[in-house]
Amino acid sequence: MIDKFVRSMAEAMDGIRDGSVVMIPGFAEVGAPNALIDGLIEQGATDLTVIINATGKPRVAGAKVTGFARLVELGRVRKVVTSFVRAGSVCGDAVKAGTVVAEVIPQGTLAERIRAAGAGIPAFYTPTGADTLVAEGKEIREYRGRRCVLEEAIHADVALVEAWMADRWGNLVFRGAGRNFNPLVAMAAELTIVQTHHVCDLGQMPAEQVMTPGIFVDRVLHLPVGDPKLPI
Amino acid sequence: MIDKFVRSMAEAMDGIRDGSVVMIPGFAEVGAPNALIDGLIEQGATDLTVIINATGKPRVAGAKVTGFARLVELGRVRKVVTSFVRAGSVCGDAVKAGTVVAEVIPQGTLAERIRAAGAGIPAFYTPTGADTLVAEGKEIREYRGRRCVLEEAIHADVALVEAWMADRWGNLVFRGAGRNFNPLVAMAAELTIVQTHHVCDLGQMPAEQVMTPGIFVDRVLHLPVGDPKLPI
Amino acid sequence: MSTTTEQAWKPLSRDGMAARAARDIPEGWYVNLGIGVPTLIGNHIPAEREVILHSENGVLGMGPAPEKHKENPWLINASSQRISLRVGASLVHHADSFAIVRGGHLDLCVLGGFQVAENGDLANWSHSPKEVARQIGGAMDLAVGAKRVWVVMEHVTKDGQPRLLRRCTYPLTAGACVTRVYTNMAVLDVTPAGFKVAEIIPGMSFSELQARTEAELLR
Amino acid sequence: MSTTTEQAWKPLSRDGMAARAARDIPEGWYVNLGIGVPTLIGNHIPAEREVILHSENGVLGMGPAPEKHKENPWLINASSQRISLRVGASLVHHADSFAIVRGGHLDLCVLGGFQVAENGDLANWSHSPKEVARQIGGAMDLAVGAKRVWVVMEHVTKDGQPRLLRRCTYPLTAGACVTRVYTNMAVLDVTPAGFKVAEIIPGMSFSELQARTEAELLR
Repeated sequence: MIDKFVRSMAEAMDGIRDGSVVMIPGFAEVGAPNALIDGLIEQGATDLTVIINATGKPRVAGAKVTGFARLVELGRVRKVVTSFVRAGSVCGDAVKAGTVVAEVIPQGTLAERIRAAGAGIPAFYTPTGADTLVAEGKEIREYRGRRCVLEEAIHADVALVEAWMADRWGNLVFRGAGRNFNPLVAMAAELTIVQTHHVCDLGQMPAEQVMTPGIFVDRVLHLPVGDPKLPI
Repeated sequence: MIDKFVRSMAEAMDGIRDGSVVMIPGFAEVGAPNALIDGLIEQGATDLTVIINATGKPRVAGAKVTGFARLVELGRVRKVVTSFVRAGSVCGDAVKAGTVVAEVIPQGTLAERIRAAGAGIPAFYTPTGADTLVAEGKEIREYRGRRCVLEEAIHADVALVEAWMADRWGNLVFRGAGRNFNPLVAMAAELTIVQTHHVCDLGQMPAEQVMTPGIFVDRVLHLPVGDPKLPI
Repeated sequence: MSTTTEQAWKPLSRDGMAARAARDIPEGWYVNLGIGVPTLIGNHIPAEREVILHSENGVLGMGPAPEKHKENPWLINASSQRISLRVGASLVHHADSFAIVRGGHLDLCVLGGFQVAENGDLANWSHSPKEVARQIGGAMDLAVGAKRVWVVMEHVTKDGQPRLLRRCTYPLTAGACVTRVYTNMAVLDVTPAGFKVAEIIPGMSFSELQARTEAELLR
Repeated sequence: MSTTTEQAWKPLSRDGMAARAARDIPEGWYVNLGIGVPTLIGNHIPAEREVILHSENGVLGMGPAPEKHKENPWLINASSQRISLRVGASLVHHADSFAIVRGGHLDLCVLGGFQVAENGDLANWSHSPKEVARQIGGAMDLAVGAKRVWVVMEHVTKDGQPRLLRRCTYPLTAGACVTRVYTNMAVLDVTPAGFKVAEIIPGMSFSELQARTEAELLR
């Protein structure tokens, strides 16, 4: 019997190595696998390259640093690939100090490069960014009269995913805007680890409504962590 | 009030010009917009390039020629882009006779080239077909030690779509394996025309379960045509 | 210019600019509203006018801001604000959401701007190539992908420097993409010949507008 | 070879080949079964062994052929046969279905073959570059994309010509992709040194197998 559920955070995080490329989805707090990020902090892997859109807001005096920002603060991140680095955020400060390297790219290009890895497309052309700094050092070719940049797939060793519901085959559904990067990173990593709010029996998800088929999922941890926090 | 429903086949087919590129989804009879193909036959546009995976089975003596095969038989198709041309089918005979030009490509490449058009990707690399006849005349580049072919997006003037349910904004759901190429062609054409088995009020489709958002749809015709026929 | 002339006009407020742009969005358009003033446009589209708002994080059919006790913690927009869904809305993942943007399916996106050049070049994400904080987000995708790109911004900077230029001095978001600009002083179309003034706020003259604009304006 | 030697062995039937291949597929694998004999493999995987079958037309988790009156006209496989869904199945569109194939997510695909070369080259879609009927389907995607590619085919053609060759003479489906071959006479692994015989049908000798094979076989 296939059973992708793991019973502990330690089991979920088992084997993540120093130097790994880790994908972290989420848009603000919605769809962010925060419990798994805490697990990764605990697990200890360092020298990480993190593919993440939500690198965090500016520091708020007195507020506890959590999630990805905490991973950065602990010096565990070597490089970040994102569409946003905010001045005054923990990540922004680390980039400014030179302790983290940032590759900042358009958000749609980020999403498409992750999907490309999952879909077996090593590279593609896009007009996005063609006339800008993000095209520097990249190949340019014209299609239909528009300059296009050649962009490569982004593969990961590990993807952390937040689902609303999961079954023992690893079939997933997401809630509301919590879908965002979750189905994409699940496809693009060697090892896909899921935290899920709810668990259901096999067959309770109608076949048409499965959003991420279990083939993309390796481990599932049941963690009913509650709703995303309000944005400040 | 947005209302994408049209009241007649004539209205659905209005403006399709000779020389158009037309996408027709479906896998065997499942998810095939057969009523709209009949409408196109009636409408009269000719010299068509048709992007279609299901080019048809070998002729059966005495059986009526319908659907795409009928369009070919009437001499309305100039070129077909597909993954399959069967010997002894109407399309196969036309290709053999030289009246139809066939571009036969891998099925996954066909699907991805259609999606690429819909997603604004003018071209991408894929290892599929790299060592084969389908790579002839195409650019080859190596990624991760594998030879890859450069493939371009396929755009269409018109897409014919078969949906299970539609609302007045053109939001669609598909049934069972009837999804296949339908959501892809809907994204890749200038004009997307839908035949739907069922109609629902706006809001009856849960937002998470919409399979093709209405932004990809121009016209919807309500045609409760019944289940797909059994394969012979 | 005399003091009395100066007092003859009053630049539009942020809400005033948003309301002005909202007037020009017809029913049936699919529209993405960028962060800042563009987001305010949503408040000025009457509910009975069906304009379908897209948000980069996978939402098509955003409704107005929810009432305090009716907030759904799973629904936010690209500005991380709580939102509601319109009846008829749909939710997709990030690649599908950007397929909508990049595939040319949006009728319009409205973006904020630092600078717009007379050929339609847009700069709205960085003040210098050396800047550490880089906030591209979805702006480059939207500027390249939407059928029309409108920019809403103050006509001049806080220091009085013009933003409508012959050529942008900040790093570009995309080249030759802007089709129309709404400022707190005027509405301008980007034409092959340059900025063409479509409207000036009451009491301001063409020459007063030109005085606040580096690029040469067309009537 | 004498007549009595010839009678000492009996090649496997189509079902026999399918059953033999089925034995080697462990629980938990995601598998695509090609048209023809590979499709028969599904009938030989016990229901209690959870092997998840993929079909190119967007089905993950195919079940056995449905009973006559329980057919669902909306469910077919890539061979256009009516199918059932296993509990736990999911349905996706064609690009997502081929993302599963091309993204390297399938543990195995089993394909039919015309010819396999000792370096793993596969020819299974055309007998000549000049052939009008071209039936590529998903074979090239599967051959390139799956983690393992097994081929199930008769050891020789109807005319007795070998199919396991030094080099394929028909147009290729993909280069160096096949990892294992199940014929009606043997099971062979494709190794860097060539075909290595893992198993021969009862009563057949290595030299008898070699006599029916163009490529040099390794013990």
